[in-house]
Amino acid sequence: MQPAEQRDEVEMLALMLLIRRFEERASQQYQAQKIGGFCHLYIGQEAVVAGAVAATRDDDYIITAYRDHAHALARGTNADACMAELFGKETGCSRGLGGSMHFFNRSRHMYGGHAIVGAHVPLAAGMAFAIKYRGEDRVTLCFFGDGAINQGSFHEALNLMALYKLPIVLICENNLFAMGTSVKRSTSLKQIVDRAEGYDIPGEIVDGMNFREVRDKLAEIVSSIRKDPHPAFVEIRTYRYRGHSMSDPASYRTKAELEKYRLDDPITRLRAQLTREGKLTHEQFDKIDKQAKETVLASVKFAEKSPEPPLEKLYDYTYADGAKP
Amino acid sequence: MQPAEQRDEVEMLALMLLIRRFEERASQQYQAQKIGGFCHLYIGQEAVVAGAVAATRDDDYIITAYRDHAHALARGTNADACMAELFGKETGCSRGLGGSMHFFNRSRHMYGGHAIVGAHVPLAAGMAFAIKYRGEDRVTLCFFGDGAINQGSFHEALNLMALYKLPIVLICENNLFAMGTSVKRSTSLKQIVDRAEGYDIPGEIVDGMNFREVRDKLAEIVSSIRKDPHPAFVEIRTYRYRGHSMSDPASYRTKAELEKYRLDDPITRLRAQLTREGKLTHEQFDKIDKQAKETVLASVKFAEKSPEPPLEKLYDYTYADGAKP
Amino acid sequence: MREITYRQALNEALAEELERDPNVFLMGEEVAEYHGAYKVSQGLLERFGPKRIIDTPISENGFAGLGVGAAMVGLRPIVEFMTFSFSFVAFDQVVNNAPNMFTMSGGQFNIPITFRGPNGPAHQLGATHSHATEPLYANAPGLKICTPATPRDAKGLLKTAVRDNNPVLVLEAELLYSSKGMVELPDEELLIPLGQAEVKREGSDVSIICYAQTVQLALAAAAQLEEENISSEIVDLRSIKPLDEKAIFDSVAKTHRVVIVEQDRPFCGVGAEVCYRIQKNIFDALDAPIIRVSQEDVPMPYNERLEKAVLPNAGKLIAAVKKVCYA
Amino acid sequence: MREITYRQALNEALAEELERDPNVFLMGEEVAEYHGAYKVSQGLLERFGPKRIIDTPISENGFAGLGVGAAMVGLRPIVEFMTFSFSFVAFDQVVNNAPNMFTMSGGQFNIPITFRGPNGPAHQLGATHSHATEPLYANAPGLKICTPATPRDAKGLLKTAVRDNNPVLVLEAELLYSSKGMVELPDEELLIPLGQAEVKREGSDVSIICYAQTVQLALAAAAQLEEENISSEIVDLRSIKPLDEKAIFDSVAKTHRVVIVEQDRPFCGVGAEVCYRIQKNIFDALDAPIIRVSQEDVPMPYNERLEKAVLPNAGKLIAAVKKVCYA
Ligand SMILES: Cc1ncc(C[n+]2csc(CCOP(=O)(O)OP(=O)(O)O)c2C)c(N)n1
Ligand SMILES: Cc1ncc(C[n+]2csc(CCOP(=O)(O)OP(=O)(O)O)c2C)c(N)n1
Ligand SMILES: [Mg+2]
Ligand SMILES: [Mg+2]
Repeated sequence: MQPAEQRDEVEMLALMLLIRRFEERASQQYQAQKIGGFCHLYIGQEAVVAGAVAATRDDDYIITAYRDHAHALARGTNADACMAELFGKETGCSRGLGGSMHFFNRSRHMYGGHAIVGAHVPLAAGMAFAIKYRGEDRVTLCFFGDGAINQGSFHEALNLMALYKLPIVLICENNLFAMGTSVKRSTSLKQIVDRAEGYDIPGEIVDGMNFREVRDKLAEIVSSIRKDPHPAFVEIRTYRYRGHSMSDPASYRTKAELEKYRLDDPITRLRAQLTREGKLTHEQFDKIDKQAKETVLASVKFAEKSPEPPLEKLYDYTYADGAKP
Repeated sequence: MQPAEQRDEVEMLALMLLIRRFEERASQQYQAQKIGGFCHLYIGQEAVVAGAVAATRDDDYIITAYRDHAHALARGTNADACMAELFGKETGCSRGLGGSMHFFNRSRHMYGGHAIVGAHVPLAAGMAFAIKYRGEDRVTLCFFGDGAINQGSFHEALNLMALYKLPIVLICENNLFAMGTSVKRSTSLKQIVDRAEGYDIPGEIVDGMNFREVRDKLAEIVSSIRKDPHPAFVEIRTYRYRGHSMSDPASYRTKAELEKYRLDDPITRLRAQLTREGKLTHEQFDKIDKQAKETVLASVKFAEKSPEPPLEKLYDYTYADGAKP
Repeated sequence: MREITYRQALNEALAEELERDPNVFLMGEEVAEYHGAYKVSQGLLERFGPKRIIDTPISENGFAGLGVGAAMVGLRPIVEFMTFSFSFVAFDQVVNNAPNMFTMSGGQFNIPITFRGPNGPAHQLGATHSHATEPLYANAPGLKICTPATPRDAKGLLKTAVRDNNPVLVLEAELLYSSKGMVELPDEELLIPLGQAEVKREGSDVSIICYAQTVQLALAAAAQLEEENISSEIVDLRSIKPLDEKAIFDSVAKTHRVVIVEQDRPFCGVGAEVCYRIQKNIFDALDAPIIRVSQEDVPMPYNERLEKAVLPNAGKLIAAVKKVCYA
Repeated sequence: MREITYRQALNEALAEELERDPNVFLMGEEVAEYHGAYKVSQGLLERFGPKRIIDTPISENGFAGLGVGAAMVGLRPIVEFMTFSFSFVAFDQVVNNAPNMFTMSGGQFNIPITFRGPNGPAHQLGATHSHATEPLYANAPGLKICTPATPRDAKGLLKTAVRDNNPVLVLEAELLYSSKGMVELPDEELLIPLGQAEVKREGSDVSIICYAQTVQLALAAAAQLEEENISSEIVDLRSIKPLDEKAIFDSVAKTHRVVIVEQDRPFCGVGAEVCYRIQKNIFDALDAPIIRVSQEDVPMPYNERLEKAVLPNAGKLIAAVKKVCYA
């Protein structure tokens, strides 16, 4: 396993670029009606998942909500399989049966992609429970939005995690909005992280526009969990540049607010840090970005020419043993 | 309306005695199989509901879980109607259709009697919402057990109450156990009241064996809520002398623990306080107790001779307009 | 009469009932400032203010229960589920607290609440977001359920639901929100009673029983079948509970053949109940077995072609009709 | 074979499966130190320790979901609901997360979880505590459901459920826990396949289709009917889903008359589905309409006499049989 500290920062920048280019292309393909259903983009939040991945091992468990393309990509799911999933193709990471909200990748320990707000937090508790049951030193990373913290399932799961001392990092991607509802209108708290106190779970606030801060803070937390299993909560402050989903014009916020966050762009920031430190030239950056664009363009081609799941298989994915109702 | 401070303490003692004698008699009648279903007794916890009633007006709203006989009695439901309900008779406070877990009394603003743990806390939020909607100065008192705080419905309701600033007192009757599970094994917190912090709701711990402390603390909270609507949380530490329900031998706790609490009996304590202060003689106490016993005995007779709800009415209580499915 | 959309019809119903009765309020996720995820509550915040049009956090169990509690003390809440697929996290409040209260309290507390929102499969939303909840809620004693298929029914049923003294579910259909139809002018009070089906098309050879999304499907199929000389009577249930047995039996007594086309899952679905009642009550009127066209019994796949294969469609319906007509 | 109670049979099944597979664990409220609210898990904590027999707080949604998550990564959880009436607060986990995962992940994650506990009305527990959940869960694609009526079926079905690679609900019956019956000795492996009904009594005049609590009721009624020269065949479904159509159709083909007696609510209940399948597939074999005896469609009252009036009973069943036999 690759220890966290050694993940190359340039590679992580490349990952963030891949995510961004993927989402841009997905947006375009959605508008071209190649993609159906709901589609939630991650643009602006890239440093959160990249920082988390940089701080953890490949065999740690990851689970998130429906804004999940980035999490699958970050765990090494190739762009082809991701784009094909959006296109509903059999070559997709969920064979075209899951769609945008349900990306899964078992071999890379990516456990979804879950569309009922808050309902995957108990699942995450179960994954962490299994780690402890088997005496492993893995950690579960459970991502969720600021809107999820008001669901009963979130609450019940957090109490269970604390009670059973499960090895899990609760990662609240606080992008300030749940659809059109700002955090101020959805929770009674001054800051989200305070909710963790109600379970005696340690909590911290992290700047989600800063890759290094996310990585370092999580690396510290994860290493303490590996030594002695327990839950930990991080409120990572971030921002989504786009609307909630493709159909949301996001008229509930001002242009000025958006611009403020764009100036703090996580990719620009990491790029600047690396350039300043002499670890990245402009040419290298352009090359990485070009590579990301090409990978994503290729993924569209791949998705387009991939076959649809065959009609004959309609009943094959209901029961694992092929039982018929 | 009777202001809180003026409720006569001797009357409140009489109420506590009535509750105790009622529960003892209910226990006996349950063993004699006159009462069916589940039956949860309140013995040991009398000062909680008595203190709450003493601190509030008759038109404040009260709602609780299934351990509810005391709450109905405390709100002036007569013992006859309560005992008849246990017997499943038409003269019962819920016409024999609710049973032990579902005591209601609309005219006395007693809103149940609810048997799904935690599920009545959102109802309480709705009652408090209605108070605010109408601009009234009532307060809702929502009672629940220490076991209820781990339910999703509790969590969602508390956040809503805090967000909408609803006039409600959340009264956690912490009797240390939820069935056989001690609080230590059900929540991750050192003390229950800390959970309120996770919603920015003010919380306090109150000695539930001390009637005056319960009354005074609640009076203070209620008066602050009447001035400026908001939720408040009290963890009232109490103890149930009997098992969880009639079928529970309570072997999960020691005799010594039970004895410790019995020595601190809320009725004995208030009696001693009043006697010491010259407000109650032994003769008066005996008279009150005798009265309580007689009232309860009469309620059994009443229940016995009351009619059952008629079979013809089976479909009359499904839809308010008498619609048939 | 004028032509409006199903969405507008619902919006008018809400506005009229909010106007009529100050105890009525609307609560749900994104209903106020965002005007509803599907814009059903467009303009209501501006007109009735934040006291009566209330945004909630993502806490379905909490605010559904809040509605029930408010109804206990005399308000008349309209609770929107962004979709009924999300009502599953509030299931206990909807099937336990709302419909049992009247019985449990010996008739002291009726619960005049309306739960509404889109229900049933929409388009490529996948397994968790495509639930047709009507058979689940119909199983619970004490609830009433309606499923409007046209703008007129949407307006008339929703208004009636809000005035009903019991918990009523108004199951709308996302795919119908933009559909159009003729509706009475706003100054004519439009109330359609719960529990009354409507014959949307008369016919003599077969009764096609349908509701919600499948009504248009049935009408289209009927037109096609007409060309093959099969005359279909289209019975739109409109309410699932109470179920209008009389309308159903009258049609079957005339046609002697029945196909039920429904948007829900087959196992213990609405069609099963309708079938049971028909064969029990007018067995001898049946010239052929009743056939149901419902979803396939699989979790909804995202892929569009597979989704179509799961759903009822004209091809399946026409085949079923021909089968019962031995044509 | 020896005679044991239904409760002991379940206890043996749990112990044997815990013994066999270290990935199996049991979780729920009061299952460990209290030995289960109904003592089904008696002795398991002592034998398997607190790592595998786990008490939970009152958080059904949380621990049901925890079980599903643990199953995603290879454990085989047995989750006890103290009663299935309480599963409503976990409804979303049971109908959305557990059965949809296999589809949504394109077959990557199957969920080998068993949800078990008492289901259906017990005795005077009132409206919120008496739910018969089988039609609700049967409506959800991807679940399997069994409803053992005897100690032998309880043991054999629960063991099979634990080994099944899909989410399975084992719906027990509180009123049967102390009932006795003959069961194979512990050293004989007893596995009863899901999806197989059992003819509990042969007969020629009428098929009485039943399951769970109504099986004893049907057997008792059959004895009485025998005296009036009506020979009843008792088909115990044992599994609701998959449903054993063949066993049902075989019996109906023989008797031509059907009564379904079920413990659940009538509207979209299990009997409605069974009825639909019979009339659709072997319509011509039916000599009379199918009649169901189920609960009355009202919230369960506490009063004992009213409760009895709501539930199916021998009188109603016998009357229904006579009706279909035109006797
Ligand atoms: C239980 C439930 N209720 C409502 C929804 C509809 N919904 C989908 S996403 C969303 C907002 C969630 O916001 P947040 O948790 O902050 O995540 P973000 O979209 O910002 O990533 C809502 C209301 C849902 N999917 N599930
Ligand atoms: C949702 C739900 N789960 C489980 C139960 C079963 N049950 C009834 S009471 C109880 C214990 C509750 O304890 P607590 O809240 O502390 O109240 P107390 O009995 O001490 O008054 C349990 C587990 C229930 N009624 N509802
Ligand atoms: Mg957000
Ligand atoms: Mg307690």
